Amino acid sequence: MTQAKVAVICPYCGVGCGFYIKVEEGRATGIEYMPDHPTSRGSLCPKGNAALEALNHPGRLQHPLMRSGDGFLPISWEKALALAAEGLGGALRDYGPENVGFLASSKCTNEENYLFQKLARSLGSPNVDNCARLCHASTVVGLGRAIGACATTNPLDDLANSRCIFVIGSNFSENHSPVARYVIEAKEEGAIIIVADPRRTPTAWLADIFLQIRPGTDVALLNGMMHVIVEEGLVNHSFLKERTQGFAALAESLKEYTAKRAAEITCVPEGDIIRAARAYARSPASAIVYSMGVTQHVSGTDNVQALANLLLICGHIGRPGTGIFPLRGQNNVQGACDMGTLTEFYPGYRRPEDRRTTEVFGRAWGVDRLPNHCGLTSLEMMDSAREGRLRAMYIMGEDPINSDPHSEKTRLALDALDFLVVQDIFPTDTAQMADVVLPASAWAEKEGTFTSTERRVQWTNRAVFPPGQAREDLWIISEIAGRLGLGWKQCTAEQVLAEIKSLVPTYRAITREMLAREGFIWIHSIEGYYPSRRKGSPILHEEGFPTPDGLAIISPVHFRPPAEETSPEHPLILTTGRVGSHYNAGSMTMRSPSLLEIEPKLYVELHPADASARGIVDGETVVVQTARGEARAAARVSLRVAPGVVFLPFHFSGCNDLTLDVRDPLAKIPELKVAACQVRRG
Amino acid sequence: MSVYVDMERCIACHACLVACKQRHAGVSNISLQIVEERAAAPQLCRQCERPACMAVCPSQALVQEDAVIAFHIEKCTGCELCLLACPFGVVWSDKLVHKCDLCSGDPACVATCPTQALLGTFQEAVVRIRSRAAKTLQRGLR
Amino acid sequence: MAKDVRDRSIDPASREMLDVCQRAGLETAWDRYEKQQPQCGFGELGLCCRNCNMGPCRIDPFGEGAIKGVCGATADIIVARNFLRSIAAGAAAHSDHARDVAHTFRAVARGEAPSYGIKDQAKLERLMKEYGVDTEIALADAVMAEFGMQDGPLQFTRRAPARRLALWKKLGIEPRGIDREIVECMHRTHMGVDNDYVSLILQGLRTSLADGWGGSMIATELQDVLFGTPAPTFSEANLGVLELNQVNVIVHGHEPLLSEMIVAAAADPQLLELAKKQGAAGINVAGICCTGNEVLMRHGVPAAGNFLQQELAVATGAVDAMVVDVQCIMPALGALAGCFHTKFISTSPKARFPGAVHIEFKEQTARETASAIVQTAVLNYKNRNPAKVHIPNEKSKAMVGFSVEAIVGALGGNLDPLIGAIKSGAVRGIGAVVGCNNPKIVHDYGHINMVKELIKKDVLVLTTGCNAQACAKAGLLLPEAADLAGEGLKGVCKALGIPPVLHMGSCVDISRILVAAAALANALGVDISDLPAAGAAPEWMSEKAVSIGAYVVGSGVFTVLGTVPPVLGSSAVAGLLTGGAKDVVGACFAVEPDPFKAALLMIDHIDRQRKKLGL
Amino acid sequence: MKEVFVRLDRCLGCKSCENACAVEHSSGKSLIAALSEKPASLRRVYVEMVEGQKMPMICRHCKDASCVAVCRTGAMWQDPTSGVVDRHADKCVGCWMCAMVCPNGVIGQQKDARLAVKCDRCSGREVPACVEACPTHALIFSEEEEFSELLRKDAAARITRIYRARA
Repeated sequence: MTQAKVAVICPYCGVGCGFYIKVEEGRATGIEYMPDHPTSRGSLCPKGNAALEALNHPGRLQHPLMRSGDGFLPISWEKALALAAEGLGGALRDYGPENVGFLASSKCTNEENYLFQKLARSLGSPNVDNCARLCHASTVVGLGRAIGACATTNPLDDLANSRCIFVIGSNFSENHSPVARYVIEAKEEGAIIIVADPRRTPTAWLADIFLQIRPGTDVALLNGMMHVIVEEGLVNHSFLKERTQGFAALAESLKEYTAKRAAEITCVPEGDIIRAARAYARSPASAIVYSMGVTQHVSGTDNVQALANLLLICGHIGRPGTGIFPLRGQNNVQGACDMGTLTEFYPGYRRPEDRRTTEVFGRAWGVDRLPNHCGLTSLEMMDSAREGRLRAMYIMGEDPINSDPHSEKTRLALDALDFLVVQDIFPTDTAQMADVVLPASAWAEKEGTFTSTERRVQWTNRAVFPPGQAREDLWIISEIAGRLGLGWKQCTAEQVLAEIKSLVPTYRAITREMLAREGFIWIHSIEGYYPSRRKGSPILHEEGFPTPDGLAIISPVHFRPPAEETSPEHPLILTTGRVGSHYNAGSMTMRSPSLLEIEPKLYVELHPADASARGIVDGETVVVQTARGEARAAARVSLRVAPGVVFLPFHFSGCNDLTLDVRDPLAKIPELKVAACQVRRG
Repeated sequence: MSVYVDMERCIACHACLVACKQRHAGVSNISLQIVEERAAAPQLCRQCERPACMAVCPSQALVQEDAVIAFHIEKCTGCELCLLACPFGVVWSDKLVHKCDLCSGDPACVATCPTQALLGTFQEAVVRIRSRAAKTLQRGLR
Repeated sequence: MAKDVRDRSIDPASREMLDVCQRAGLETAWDRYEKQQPQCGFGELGLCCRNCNMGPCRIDPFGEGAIKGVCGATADIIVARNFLRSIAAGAAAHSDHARDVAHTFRAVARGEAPSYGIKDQAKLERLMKEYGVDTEIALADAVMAEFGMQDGPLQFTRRAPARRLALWKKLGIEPRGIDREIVECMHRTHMGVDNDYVSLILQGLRTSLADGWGGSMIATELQDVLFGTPAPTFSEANLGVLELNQVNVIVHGHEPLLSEMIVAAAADPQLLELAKKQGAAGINVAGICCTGNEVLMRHGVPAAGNFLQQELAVATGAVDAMVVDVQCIMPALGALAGCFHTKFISTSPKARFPGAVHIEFKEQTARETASAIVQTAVLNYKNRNPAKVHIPNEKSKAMVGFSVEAIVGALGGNLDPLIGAIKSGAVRGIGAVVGCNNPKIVHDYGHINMVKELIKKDVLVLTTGCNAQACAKAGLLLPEAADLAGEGLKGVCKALGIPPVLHMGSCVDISRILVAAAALANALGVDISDLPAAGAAPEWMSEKAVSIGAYVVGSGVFTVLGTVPPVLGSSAVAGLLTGGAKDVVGACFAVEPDPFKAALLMIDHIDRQRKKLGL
Repeated sequence: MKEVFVRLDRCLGCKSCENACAVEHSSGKSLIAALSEKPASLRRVYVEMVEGQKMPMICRHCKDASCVAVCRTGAMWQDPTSGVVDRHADKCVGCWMCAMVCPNGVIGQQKDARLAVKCDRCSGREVPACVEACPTHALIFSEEEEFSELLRKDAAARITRIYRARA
C-alpha cells in the first residue's frame, strides 16, 4: 500500500499553522501534527483537526454545472468554459469592462489571486476585490495611513516577549487559538493582559483587566485611555519627536475625553480605563492585538487610527514585544491584499492612479491600457448590480450571500446580473444563483503559497487530486483568460510565483529553500524600504515608517455613535462574531460532523436579565428581529454578554439577514458588529 | 501515565475534543465543561491507580495494563456499572464503553492543544505550576 | 517563551549542534547545569568544610545561624582552606602532567622509549646549561629531582627578574620542591593545622608558583625538547574540521605524549590502506582541549573545538574514536558515545571512565599503542550511521604556534621591536587571556568579546587553552584579524605579518607567558609587576585555573576572573585577593563577568602601569 | 496557629530542607536508613530558582484548600483545628486532581505507589524538619503575627543602616 506524508498549510484562519496529511492510495486518510512549525509548534485548533472532513466531503462539486430552469445540469469543461467566456465576454463587449465584476478569494493562494486580478485588469476591469473588504479593509486604510504598512508588525511568537498585551475586539482564544499560547507565555512571565470586548469570551479569561465595552464605542474608550496617558505625562516624548507628526492636534482633541466621559459612553468603570491606560503606557514593551471587533464598524477606520495613535504616543512599536497585531481572518487575506485583489491596489500596494504602476504592469503583462483608477468594492459591486449597471460577475471561492451583510440585498443583486459564474468547491448559496458553476480544487489539492497574518509566506503542497472532474483554479483562470483572447499559456504555481517575485518587491527575496524550511516573513527582502536595525529582523518599523517622510501620522479621531441606535421597538444591541468550532460562512465547517456536533445551529446569546424579562428560558427557540428581517435561533442564556447586548454567531445562514449594511466612508467596510434588535419567544 | 490539565491555560477551544474524535472514529473521550463563563476544564480518564470503574466491572472488561486502564470490548457486557462508579464521569457508554486510551502512548489531545494546557507527564505539569508560582513570588520581591 | 538552546553559545557550529542535540534528546553539560539549579549558596560562597568528620560544617553568611565550625573555624579560615585545596589540586594536575613528560624524557635519554626522540637539540642544550649538567640523563635526573626536592629554589624560578625573586624570598613564598608544596597544602588544611587565613593564602601563592615556574614550565620545556618547539603554522578550527568521508579520530585531554604518536600513526600507509578498505577516504585527526592545542601548534592538526564542545563533537555522529588522556574530560562522554557508534577510548592508567574502552598507554610501546588505537577507529568507521551524522559546516583558518622563541624570531631576533612599540604606545600593553569554558557564561561569549575589546584598544593579546581555540574559531588568530585592532597594533601586526592575538599553546604553556613577561621585564630593567600587562580568565572553571590565577598574580600580573571563585563567604579573604595582595605581591585579582567591563579594567590597569613607567 | 513561613532573601538553595523533609518522611527517620529504602522517601518541599532568586516552595495549607475541594474520594482533608491539609493514603486513588489544581505545584507523586504526597507539616513533631534543618533560618515556624513582627524588625534594621549610611 502506498503511503505518504505531505506537508500542508491549514486552510482556515490567518495564523497559518502547518500539518501533515497522511495519504494512502491517493486518499487523505488522516493528519499528523508538525511540532517543528515555527508558529503553531504542532498545535491545531478544532477546525484544523477536522480539516479533512471538509476535504473528503461527499458534497464536493465534482462536475461543471449549467443552470437549466431551477436546477443544474452537469456539462463538460469544454462547454462550461465556453459558456463562461461567452457570458463574461458578452458583458465586456456590450457594457464595457467597467460593468463586469471580479470577486477574488482570500482563501485562494497568492498565485491564484495574482492571476485572477491580472485577468480582471488585463480585460480592463478595475472591479476586482476580495473579502478582506469585510474583515480588515479598515486596517488596510487606517494602518496604511498612520504607519504606512497595513500588516502585523511583529511575528506572533514575539507576543511572548511583551510585558503588556492590549487585546481589543479579538477573541483569539476561539478564533486564532495558537496565538493564545504566546499571550499565556507572556502572562506567565508577568505581562499584564488587558481585554476589551463586549463579551466575556475565553480570551477575557486571560485578562488581568477586562473592559466589557458597549459595542461600537471603541473610539471613546481609546481616547479616554489616551487622555489619561497624556494627562499623567506617560507619553513617550522622544519617540513623538523623532518618529511621528501631529501629536499637538491629538492632545487638543483629547481634552474632552476624560476617563469619566469615556466611562459614561463605554459603560466601562472609570477606574478600569485608568488602570488599563497606565498599564499599557508604563510597561517597557506593550503590544496591541485586535481583530474584527474593531474593524467591522462604520467607524472602523477611526478605530484603527485611534489604536495607531495610542501605540504611537507611547512609542510601543519597532521593538521586540511591542507593535500591533491585526489578526487576519482568512488563511490568505494578507496574501490576497499583497497580490492586489483590492480595487484600490495593484500587486505590492501600488496605486492605480500612479502612472508608473500601469506602465510597469502594462509592460509585464503585455497590455497597453490597464485601468488607472479605483473600481467598485465587493459591496459596491452588489449595489451596482442591483441598480442594473454591473451586468456580469466572476466569483472565485466566495459566498457573499452568507458573508455580506443583509443577505436579501445580496440575493437581489446576484439575481439582477445577466451572467454569473461561480468557481467553488461546494454548492454554496451563492453558487445556487450562478449561470455556470466551475468545480475547483480545495487547498490540499493544489500547491502554491499562502501569506499568514504575520506576513509569513509559506508553501503548501498537493496531497491529493481534486474529486471527479474538479480542476485546479490556476488552470481554470488561464483557460478562461485564453478563451477571452488574452492568449495565456497554462502555468504552474512555481512559474506564477516567479512572475510575482519579479513585480512585487516584498516577495522578491523568496527562495524555495526558505519556503521549504520555515517560510519567509516578508520584511527580509526590503531593507532600505523598511529600514531594519538587525539585518533580516522580522520586526517592522524598527527605525522608520514607510511613509513619504518616514514619520508616522497621528491624527485625532472623534467618537461617532453606531449607525443604528436602540429604540423602543429594538431595545437590544445585536453584535456578531465567530465561534471556535466554525469558520466564516461555514461552507467548510458546516460540512464537518465533528464540528457541527459542537455547535449545530444558530443561537443567540442573551443576558439572564434580558431573558427573564422576556420569559425566555435557556435552549428554547426564539426570534431575533431587526429592521431588516428576523431569524429563528436557540436562546443561550449566558453571562458572557452584558445586559442589553445580544450576540449571534455569523456562520449560520440567517445571521446576516439581520445585519446592517451601512459602511465606513473610507474603507467601505460594513457595520456588522452593531445593530438594534428585539428578541421574543418563537 | 495520564493526561494532566493545566487549568490556568485552558481556553475552551475544543481542539482536544475534535482531535480525540479524529483518533477514535468520531467519538470523543474528552468532555469539556465551561464553568460560569470564567474557566474551562477538559474532563478525561484519570487512569486512577485504584480505579472504581475497574473494581465494579463484573466481566474484567476494564483492566489495568501498566499505566493505562484498558478496555476490552469483547468482554464488555454493556452493564454500564462503570459509568455509575467513575467519580469523574469520564467513562461513558453507548452500549459500548468509551474511555481515554491515551492513544496508545501519544495522546492526540496533548499534541494538538494550542496552549499546551494538556500535558503528558506529571512532572511537566507540576513543575510548570510550581515555577509559575515561584515566578509570581519572585516578581513580588522585586 | 521557551529559551532557545542555541543561545547557550555564540559559536555558530556549537549553536547548530545544540539544536541538533535538543531535537535528538541528547543531554549536554548545559542541561545538567540547569538541572543543578539552584546551586548551593554555601558552596558558592566557599562556606562549607568537609575536612574533618566532626563536620560537615557550614557558616551562616547572615550571621544568625552558626558562625563557627565545630573546631571553631571561622568563615575566613574555612574559605581560605578550601581555596588552598583547590590551588593544590590545580598545581598537582599540571605538575603530574609534567612528571609524565619527565619520565618519558628520561626513558628517551636511557634509550628505553624507541618511539620518541629529541626534536629540539638546541633547547636541550640550553636546558642542560641552565641546570649545569652535561648529559641528557643527568638533566632528566635533575628535573625529576625538582618534584621531590626538600629545599628550594626550583631551577626555573631563576628565570624571574631579580626583584621578583627577592620579594618571594622576603615573603617566604619562594617555592621549594613541587610535591612538597602540594603535600604541605594538604597538611596545612588538615583539621587543626594552619588556621590563619593570611598564611594559608601565602602558602597558596607559593604552591601556585611551584606550578607556574615549576611543573608547568617543566612540562612545556621538555615537550619542546621531545616534540619540537612550536613555530608559526596555519591550520583550521571548529567542528567543521571533521570529515564526512574520512575516519575521524579526536584526541582530547592535555598531554602530547600519546597524541603525538596518534598523529604519526594516522599517516601510516598500512592504516591508510586499511581505511580505504573500509571505504574511508583517509584518516583525519582532530583535537579538543589542550591535547588539541599541543598537536595543533606542532603539527597543524586541526582543532575540533574547546572544552564545552567535547560532547557536541561526539553528537555529530561522525567521530569514530574519541581518544582521551587526562584532565577536563567529562565522564558524560561514555553514555553519550553509547548513543552513537563512537568508540570512547581512555589511555591513562590514572584516568578511567564509565563506558570507555581502556587501551593503556606506556611510553616504551607508545607507537604500537597508538597504531592499535587508530586501527580501532578505522575498523569502527563502517559502523557509522549516516542517518545520525550531522557535521556543521563551520570552521575558520588560524595561525598558531607562537612559542617565545617563535615570537622573538618574528620580531627579528630580539624583543627590541616590541619594546619599541610599547614605548611608542603603538602597542598599549600585553593582555594574557586564557582559561576554560563554563556553562555559567554563554559559550565563547566572554572569550571573544574580551579579546576583541583588548585588540581594539591596541592591547596585544597572548592566548592559550580554551581561549586560544575560541579565538581560532572566531578567526582572531589570522594576520587579517589585525583589521579589527586599533591603529597602533594594526600597524605593528601588519609590519610583522602576525595576528593581533598570539596562540602560545596549551594551559601548561602559560609558563611561556611567564617566560615572555620575565624577558620583557628584564629587558626593561623592571619587575613583572611594573609591566603594562594584565591577565584574564573570562570563562574559567577548573582548579587548574585557580592555581594559574594564583601564580600569575603571585608573579605580579593583575588578573580578572570571569566567574566568581568560592571565596565571597569571607570578606577578609576576598579583600586580600582583590586588594590587599597588591601591597604584598604587587598584583591582585578582580572579578567581572561582563567581558566588556573586564576588558576596561585591564586597560585601565595597563594605562596606570604605563604612567608609572613614564610612558 | 503556627505556619511555615519563608524569608526569601535568606535562602541559599542548599536544599537542606529537601533532604530533611525526605528523611523525616522515611520510615527509618535517618539519612542513612532513608537512602536504602524502597520506594525512596520523597521530599515535600522544593527549592526553586527564578532569575537568580532561590526560593523554597512549600504547601501553604490554604484555608478552603482547592486540593481538598477537588478530591472526589475524601482522601485529601483539612484538620479543622490545626488547618493542616493532609492525605489519607488509603483513600487516595491517584487521580492527581489535587496536583492539577494546587496553585503552588507542591503536591508530588509517589511513582511506584502512585499516591499524592504533600507536606503534612511533620505531624507529631514540635517543629517541622525543614525548618529545623534550615541553616540560615530562611524557613520560620511561627504564628503569623510573630513572623510579620520579625519582618518588621528586619525592615527597621535595614532602614536604620541606610539612614546611618546617609548621615
